[in-house]
Amino acid sequence: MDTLSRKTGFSIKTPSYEGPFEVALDLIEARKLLVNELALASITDDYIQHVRRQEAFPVEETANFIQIAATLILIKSKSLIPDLVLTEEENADVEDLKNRLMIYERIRNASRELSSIFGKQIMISAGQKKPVPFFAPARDLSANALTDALARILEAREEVEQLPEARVKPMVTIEEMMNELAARVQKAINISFKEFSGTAKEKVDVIVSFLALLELVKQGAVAAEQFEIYGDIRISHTDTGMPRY
Amino acid sequence: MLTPPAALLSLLFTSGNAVPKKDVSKVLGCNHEDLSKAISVLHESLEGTGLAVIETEADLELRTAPEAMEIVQKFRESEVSKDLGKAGLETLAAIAYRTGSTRGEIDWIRGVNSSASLRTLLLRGLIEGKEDPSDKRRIRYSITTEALAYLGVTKVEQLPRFDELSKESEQVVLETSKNEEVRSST
Amino acid sequence: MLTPPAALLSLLFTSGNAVPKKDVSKVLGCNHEDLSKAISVLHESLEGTGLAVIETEADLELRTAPEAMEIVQKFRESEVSKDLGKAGLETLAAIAYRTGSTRGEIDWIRGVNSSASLRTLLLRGLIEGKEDPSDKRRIRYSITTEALAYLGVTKVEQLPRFDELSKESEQVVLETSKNEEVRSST
Repeated sequence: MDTLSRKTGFSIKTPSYEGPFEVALDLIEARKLLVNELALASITDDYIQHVRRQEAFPVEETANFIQIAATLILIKSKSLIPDLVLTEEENADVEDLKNRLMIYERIRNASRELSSIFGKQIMISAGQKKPVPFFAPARDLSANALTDALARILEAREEVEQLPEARVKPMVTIEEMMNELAARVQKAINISFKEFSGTAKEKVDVIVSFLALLELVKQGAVAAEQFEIYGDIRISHTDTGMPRY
Repeated sequence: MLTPPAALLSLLFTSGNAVPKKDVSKVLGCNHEDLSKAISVLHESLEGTGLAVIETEADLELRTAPEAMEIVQKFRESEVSKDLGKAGLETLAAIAYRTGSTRGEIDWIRGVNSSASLRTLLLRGLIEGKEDPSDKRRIRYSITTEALAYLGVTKVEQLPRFDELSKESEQVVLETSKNEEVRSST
Repeated sequence: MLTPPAALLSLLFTSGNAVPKKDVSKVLGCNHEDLSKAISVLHESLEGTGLAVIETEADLELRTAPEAMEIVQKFRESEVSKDLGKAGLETLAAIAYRTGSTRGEIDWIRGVNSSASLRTLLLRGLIEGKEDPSDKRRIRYSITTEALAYLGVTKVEQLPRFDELSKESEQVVLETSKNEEVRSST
């Protein structure tokens, strides 16, 4: 955990919580599975549990977590209710999640490789010869060039500080997606119920996950609303009952 | 008369810094190809000597060989290597394995905001940012000789599992960007 | 493991200046005779490489070979006749508008590592570095009087928009101390 954020109240500088992909990949790796739909279906509940347990996210990432949770629910629903037909867009979401998780997995593997060699055998730079300086100004050197150079960096710093951090925008609003998904799952369950009798346990399973997700969305909606209001302030935690030290 | 690799070595030694390849070409009066040849000859001839040339896309730098670290540290006051955090390493990996080179790409790959990690890497001189020639507002990041020196390799291709972890991911990025196109056109 | 001549070469390379033989013996853990042997092997192996070891009674120093003088001279001239470029101008500006800046402070203001630019500016006689009296490992930089004369002013306060920009820089540096706290607490 990030002790720093508790101390200073902002942690955007050193995010040490787990990102949305990291959480999903941890769950998949813990099951010794490869990134595929089967694996994604199997982690759905745990992923949602994890997100629910996490009380402190940077607000802007809440939407990401929920977006991924929603896609996982979709995958799981599909695996449990074969009658559920995904739209083209939803299929694309599923593919997208799989792809990005695979890419992230590679980068994470690469970063583990780097971590095993970083700083272990540093190739050291040449010693500083005592420089024998002789005055050699440059054509592009003038008082105004200096002024411009400094003004430019100072200005650039201000811009960086004023710009809100980049957010990965969800494709559709979460509420839209959830409402539609709710209707579809319900319909699919009805169809399944009519056409064949799957075990009741499976259906209950879907509904339970689904309710859990709805709860998340509610939390997320609150967080998202807060983020709008305090749009320019880079707060990173929803204000929760997190212990303060 | 000096051979090109010898001339190259003396220049790199004189500079003591990372030197742009194009500056070297100019002074040696040789083209890109001749320089590449001189570099690879120099690489080979430095084997086992205690020195090594680090090569990035744009720069060259003469440094001690990785094996020399222990003895050199005995000699001078030890250089402390502050560890990079998990986020910093992931960001560095995304750049070193050439999977992403803009902040947007790196954010996309990691699923989280990478600006803080980029800032740390820039301050430590492990990466550098250059304007994209085709779009000046876009900054492309690349790995420096300093980063390779900390990793103890003379070029990115020597990083562990480089082929596996770089090429494949490029493929996936390609596929995905195709998907993205399809979607944005619907 | 490195051979004794290779270990010797890496030591001489990283020290930059002349090194007492007795210090080298100590680090390599060898006696006078072994060192002499290593030196003579190194002498031989450096033949034709563009580098050479200069040996006096007491000291050793790595230099460019005499044959390389011409090309090295040409390289130096091209280096110092180059434009300062964006990095160089930014670094010099950070120092001119805030006399006594340290490398860390300049890095922080620019958001990137400035070591290479500092070296170039020192070599070109545009800045000078002095040890901080209260912390000898810390170097504080200032613009040289020659550089000021070249800029057509007699003191830094005469630079355009001096008050405004130096105050702003000062504020940015004040953030550093905050940031240091943050970094050291992780």
